[in-house]
Amino acid sequence: MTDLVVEDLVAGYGDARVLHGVRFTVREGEVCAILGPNGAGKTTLLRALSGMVKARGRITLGGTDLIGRSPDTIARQGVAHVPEGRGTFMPLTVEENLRLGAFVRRGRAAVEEDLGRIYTYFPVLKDRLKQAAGSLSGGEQQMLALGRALMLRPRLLLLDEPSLGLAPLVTRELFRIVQAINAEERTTVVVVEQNAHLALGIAQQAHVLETGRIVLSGTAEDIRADEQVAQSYLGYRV
Amino acid sequence: GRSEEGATGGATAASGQCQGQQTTGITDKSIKLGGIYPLSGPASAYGDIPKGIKAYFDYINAEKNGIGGRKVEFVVRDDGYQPPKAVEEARRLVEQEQVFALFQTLGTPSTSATWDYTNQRKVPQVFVATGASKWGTDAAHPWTIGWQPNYISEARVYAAYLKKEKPEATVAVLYQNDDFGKDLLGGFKRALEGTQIKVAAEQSYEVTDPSIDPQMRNLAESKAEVFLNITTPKFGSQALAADAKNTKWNPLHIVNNVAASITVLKPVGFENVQGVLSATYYKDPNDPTWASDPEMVLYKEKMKQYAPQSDPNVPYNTFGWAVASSFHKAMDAAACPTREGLRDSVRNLKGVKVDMLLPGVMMDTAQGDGFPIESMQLMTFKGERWELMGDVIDTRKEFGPLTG
Amino acid sequence: MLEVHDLTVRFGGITALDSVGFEVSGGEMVGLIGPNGAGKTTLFNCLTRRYDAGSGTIAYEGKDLTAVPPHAIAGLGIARTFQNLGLFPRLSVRDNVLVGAHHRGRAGFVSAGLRLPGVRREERSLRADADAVLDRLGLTGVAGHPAIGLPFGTLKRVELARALIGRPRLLLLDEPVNGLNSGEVEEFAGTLGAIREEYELTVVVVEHHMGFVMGICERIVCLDFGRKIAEGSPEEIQRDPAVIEAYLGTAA
Amino acid sequence: MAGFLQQIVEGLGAGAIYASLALALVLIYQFTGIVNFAQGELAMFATYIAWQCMAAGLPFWAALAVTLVVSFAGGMLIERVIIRPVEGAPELTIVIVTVGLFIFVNAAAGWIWTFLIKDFPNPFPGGALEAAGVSVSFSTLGVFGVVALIMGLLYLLFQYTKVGLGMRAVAANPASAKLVGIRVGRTLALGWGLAATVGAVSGVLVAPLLFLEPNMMGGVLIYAFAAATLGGFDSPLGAVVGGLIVGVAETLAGAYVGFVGSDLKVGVPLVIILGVLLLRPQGLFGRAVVERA
Amino acid sequence: MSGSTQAGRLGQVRTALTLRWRWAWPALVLAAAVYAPFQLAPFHVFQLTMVLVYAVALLGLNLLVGHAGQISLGHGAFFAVGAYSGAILLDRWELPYLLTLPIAAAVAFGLGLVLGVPAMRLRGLYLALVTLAIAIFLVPLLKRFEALTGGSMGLTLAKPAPPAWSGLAEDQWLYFLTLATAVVAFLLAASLLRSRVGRALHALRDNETAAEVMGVRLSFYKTLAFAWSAMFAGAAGCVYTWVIGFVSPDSFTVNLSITLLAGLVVGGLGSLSGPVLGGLFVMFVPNISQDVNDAAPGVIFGLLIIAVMYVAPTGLAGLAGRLIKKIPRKE
Ligand SMILES: Nc1ncnc2c1ncn2[C@@H]1O[C@H](COP(=O)(O)OP(=O)(O)OP(=O)(O)O)[C@@H](O)[C@H]1O
Ligand SMILES: Nc1ncnc2c1ncn2[C@@H]1O[C@H](COP(=O)(O)OP(=O)(O)OP(=O)(O)O)[C@@H](O)[C@H]1O
Ligand SMILES: [Mg+2]
Ligand SMILES: [Mg+2]
Repeated sequence: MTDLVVEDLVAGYGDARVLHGVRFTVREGEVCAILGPNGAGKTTLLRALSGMVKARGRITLGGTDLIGRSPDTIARQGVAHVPEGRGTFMPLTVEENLRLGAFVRRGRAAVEEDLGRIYTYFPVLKDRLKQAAGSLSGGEQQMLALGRALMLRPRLLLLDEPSLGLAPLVTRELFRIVQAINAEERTTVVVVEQNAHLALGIAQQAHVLETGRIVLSGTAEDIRADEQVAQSYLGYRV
Repeated sequence: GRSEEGATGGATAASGQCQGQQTTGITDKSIKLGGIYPLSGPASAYGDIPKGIKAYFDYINAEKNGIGGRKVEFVVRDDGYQPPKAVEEARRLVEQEQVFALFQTLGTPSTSATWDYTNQRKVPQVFVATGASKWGTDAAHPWTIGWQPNYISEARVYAAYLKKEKPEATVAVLYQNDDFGKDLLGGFKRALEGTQIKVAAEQSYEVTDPSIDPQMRNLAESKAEVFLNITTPKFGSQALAADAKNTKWNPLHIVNNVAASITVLKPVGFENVQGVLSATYYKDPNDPTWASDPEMVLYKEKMKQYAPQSDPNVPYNTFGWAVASSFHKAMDAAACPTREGLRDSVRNLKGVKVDMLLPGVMMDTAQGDGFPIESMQLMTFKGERWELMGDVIDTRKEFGPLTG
Repeated sequence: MLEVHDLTVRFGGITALDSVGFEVSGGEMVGLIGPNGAGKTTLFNCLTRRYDAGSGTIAYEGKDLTAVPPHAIAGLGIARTFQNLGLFPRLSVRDNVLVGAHHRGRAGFVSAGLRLPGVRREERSLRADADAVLDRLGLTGVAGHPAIGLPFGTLKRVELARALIGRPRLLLLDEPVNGLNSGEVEEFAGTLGAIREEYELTVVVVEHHMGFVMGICERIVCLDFGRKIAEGSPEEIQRDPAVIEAYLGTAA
Repeated sequence: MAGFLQQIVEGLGAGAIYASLALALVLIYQFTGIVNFAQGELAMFATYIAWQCMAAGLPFWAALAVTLVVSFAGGMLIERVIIRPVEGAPELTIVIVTVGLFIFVNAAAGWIWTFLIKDFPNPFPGGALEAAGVSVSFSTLGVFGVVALIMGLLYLLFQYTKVGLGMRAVAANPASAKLVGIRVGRTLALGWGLAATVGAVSGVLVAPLLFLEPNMMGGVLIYAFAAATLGGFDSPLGAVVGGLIVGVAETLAGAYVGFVGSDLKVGVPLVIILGVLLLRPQGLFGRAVVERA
Repeated sequence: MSGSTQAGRLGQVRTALTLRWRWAWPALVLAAAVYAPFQLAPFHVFQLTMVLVYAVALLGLNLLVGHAGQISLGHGAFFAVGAYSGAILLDRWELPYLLTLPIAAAVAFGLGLVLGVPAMRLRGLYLALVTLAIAIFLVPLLKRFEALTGGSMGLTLAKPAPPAWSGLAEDQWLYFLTLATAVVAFLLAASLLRSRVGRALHALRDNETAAEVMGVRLSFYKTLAFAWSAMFAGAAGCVYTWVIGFVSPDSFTVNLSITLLAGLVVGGLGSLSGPVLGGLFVMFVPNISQDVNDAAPGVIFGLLIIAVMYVAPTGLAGLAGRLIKKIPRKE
């Protein structure tokens, strides 16, 4: 049982509190979508889950307590985070960036195999292996960030706006990949995404976050059916 | 203003002939002195000098009832060898601490930065720890006086030796590129004027240089017969080692007094420094020659007693001891227990013998002669010790008085 | 207004732009699309002299841009926003915006140091302008806040404000709506339309949000592997097989 | 001609010394992205530890082993106690902390061991290799060997090990490094430990030539900075080549350029550095920073 | 009345208060500074004078390091150039001392400009080390031109005498000269930083690419920031010569440059009060160190630097700011 359980999560920066008691559960192998307006605290929520910001409350993954742990410890628990801003290791090469994703893993062969898998997901990266990652285009870096996260073979994958800057074709491809990984490896996924159509398309459940509180929760269908949501998040079709 | 000083300094009213003279910092029971040394920063090695001084004063305070019944309080301040800091500390000592006199400021820059102030203030600045010749020749600063043989005099001693022993020698010189090195080298050259001896090569180094090896190589090219080593301890060792290493060049090695301590020679290996020549004026505590010398025995015993943290074998401690006892003598000889009295006393020393100075080296000054010690004795290194050579050379007698 | 001819840019073995040519006339709103790594940002970088063109020409209002030093671009009336933000993190939002007006100011070290009356006047008027632009983009509330720590969407608006205060004639927007939800995108599209009228702007916009691009642009240029593969109205582009193949894909 | 060659050899010898400390600087820069002003002083302190061990009767190699171990532990400890609290502060804050450390360690060494110079045994045999009128002392050859060895090891560490990759990641982007599971704190401590160890080797190489005293490494540090700058702060090879160039240039200028003489020869590395950096701002072997709008 | 408008009004009151506070602090400090020399012992007046001298130099360094983001480890060199310019003008040409200040500042400015052009093509670390090399090189250079600089013996100068009308003692007069210089320097720096120029410097510190796109000419601003910062250091150096009356190469070693940078960082980068706090640190902390441990003051000094950075990673100015914020304000 590797459910992700979040209870009474409070987090913020310095004196400024951003999350005011967030509570939700994602069952193992499920995809959970988080929607919400600009500045609602979605990024902060994911940061709290991966230990990047100090948080209080309760976060457990498969019974292991994650609250108060450092990001590297959490990563070693199998949590991969595609952060806002991509977190590229600029001066390092593309290949080194990808290998860093598997830093805590053992087993060379499996890592090499996964490397190959990432190249088939994102062929552009393969052409740029020895290039400094900082010179990649925005979208390419986004692919790299995803590839890096997948290299961990995570139990829990946190995606902060993964489609940011990606071409439509690639965005759809990406969601297919996430869905496939979720299905094949029962990876639990929490995805923050502005493209609500796509996110709700692969999610089982969804939450709407506003000013640091969850204001609406439900299955993906319920959320999609909500009028308010439809207006804010599903208006413009891609 | 100066007027309030007498009141706050807890002074005794000077009477009789001493009427109206300054008595800040001195009472019937006490005398307060201030010294400025680099206790921090790259020149901190000299920070051992005040330890020797303190040990001496502690000793006479405890066992000899101070100087003429006055217990000495010696306040030491750190200037990190930075002139502006020296100015600040001089003012602190004079204005805040209300010292009777500045007893030693270390280094030519720090002393130069402060002597205008002390002289305007009419505060004695005695026995400054630098061998620049200007302390003795400048008439505008009567309140400041040196102690150790000035660098020019020392240079003359070497020149005289060469004139006698190697009248046609060529000389290679390594010198520290500052007042000390330039004073000594300049004095040396001037003393050679009109002789057949030639300075064939000269190289300078900065105290920030990691090593003087390149300079030594360039000097070796000159194939000079004499090598004059004008350095401070660390570089002195390096130069001695470089000379020893170079088997193709074997000049007569003269090392100046600043770097002539056994502590400088020992790291190089005694076998490598045989026959090196130098000149000195006080007893090196590491030199077995003085092992049973009563002054040395007393010094080591009292150092152990009053400065247990310090190593009596560090020659800077010895230097401090000797200069402190020089002050003792000068104070004893003062006609008035006043600042003016001290000023006049240090300029009127006649054949004063001081503990730890070499036998035959005495303090002598007069109006117009501001150099207390002007005698040195040549020595060569044999086995594990310096061997004194010939007689004590009174440079004033030999070369005439030094003028600016 | 803008004529790009035969523009080629290479980085080592990669040809980021390969003989690209197109034109933009005054007042137009042109979309620039293409797969990731197609060279869209590189093109912007050439227009703002971040990169040197390997070959080809760029004429802006009849002037050869390739000969203009980088810092003089702003003075010519060209402003841009950055794909992944190019703000000054430690400056307040207001100061960020004011930097955008840098080329409009005259104060130098001496006059500013002495606070000559001209400098004060200039400063007052720039500050007034900045407040107006901030107000226009709904940023007044965060004007004093340092840029670091504001949400991504807000920062995108700050970038726009910073570009606008420079009174540009040509505005280059690199993915201005990424990170906004669709409601916010719609709102932004409205704002941009209005601003464009108000400021009489010519706009080139790079964006992967097709709803936004198709809705707001009059003409669209599509790049792929550094080459222009299509150009035309939104309708034409959406039907263009090459664009569908390389970029849009067939909607699932 | 032989004289000229000899000067070059001597220059290389001096350069190798600068390179040895430069390697430690490069190492810590790679791990932590900062310039450690205290590096030379730590090396000096480590050398005193070796000296103390020998004074207590240990043979040279045993003393060296103890010193390396103590240095490694000491480096880690310094990271924990002194650097960790300011982790994440502006870069300059950390640089100034290392300046504080410099002053502290220098004064502490003087306090403990006094400022008297101490001799330090040379692990290499005396004498020299003579060929074509040029002599190279065994001690210089030994320094070359050790420096080359360290350089090679560092190269392997940087390029081919996971730790190397991890530490470059930490220096490039600490936040992301944590996200991929790198124990940033441990990596930084490891960096300080390793750099202190390399520094200790440098100190032990330097001490027999310059004599041991608290200010022994002060002068060397400046030249090591020059070497690392010249070669590029992210390349061990660069540090060594940079060191050699600085050493040779300084020696030749002191010997052959009349106006320069021995007093102004410090200006020569300055001019070289400026020249190189103006042409290649990242140094000879450094990697250029990619900047993208 | 709704709560929100009330909050709004409170906010207004607060901004009005802080606005007034912004001027209140400097005014208070200045008043204290003018009053101080009549209350303090001459020695303390002298110490304060030196604090101001360092503050002016740090103000310049702050312009470069704190505001333009360029690290200089060689600012002692410009300080020295200012000091020597003043000294040589007084010594060789016997110029009225008030004239030496602008000339020394100009010389330092010119040198800053000349060195700034190549130096500014370098970044961060590389610039730091090149400037460090400049500072090291200056010492032998000063010794070399002995005829002008007095070589390693340096130059001794008479201190400016207070004019009779002022009725001030020498220390007080020097103090007021320095205070005036410092006030002018502070006003210059403050208005510079609040203008387009200051923003351009901040912008290029934070993001060069974006700054250039906004029309900031990087080379121009960096070079001029370097030159201006050299000018402040030069002016400080000249005043230093008046106050100390002695210059020698040993007064301006690399230590000075490093101490200045350390003082600035300890005081607080990028803030206006940072240089003053830094000046106080440079002046007084070595004394404190000696009082704590006179066997090895360096041990304490080093530890104090580390400790301050530990307690206040953004410098004393930042710490002071935080403390002031903690004081509850009555409204
Ligand atoms: N590093 C930071 N320092 C201070 N405050 C921050 C920081 N990052 C975010 N905040 C604040 O936290 C709040 C929530 O921000 P967050 O980035 O979590 O929102 P978001 O929902 O992800 O928005 P977006 O959709 O724009 O990414 C915002 O008010 C923001 O100002
Ligand atoms: N400085 C550089 N060095 C090396 N390669 C570069 C550099 N700048 C861009 N490239 C390469 O040029 C190509 C075009 O990049 P560009 O940023 O223009 O793409 P883009 O069309 O903006 O893509 P995206 O939509 O992902 O932002 C990319 O493959 C990128 O890796
Ligand atoms: Mg976000
Ligand atoms: Mg792009």
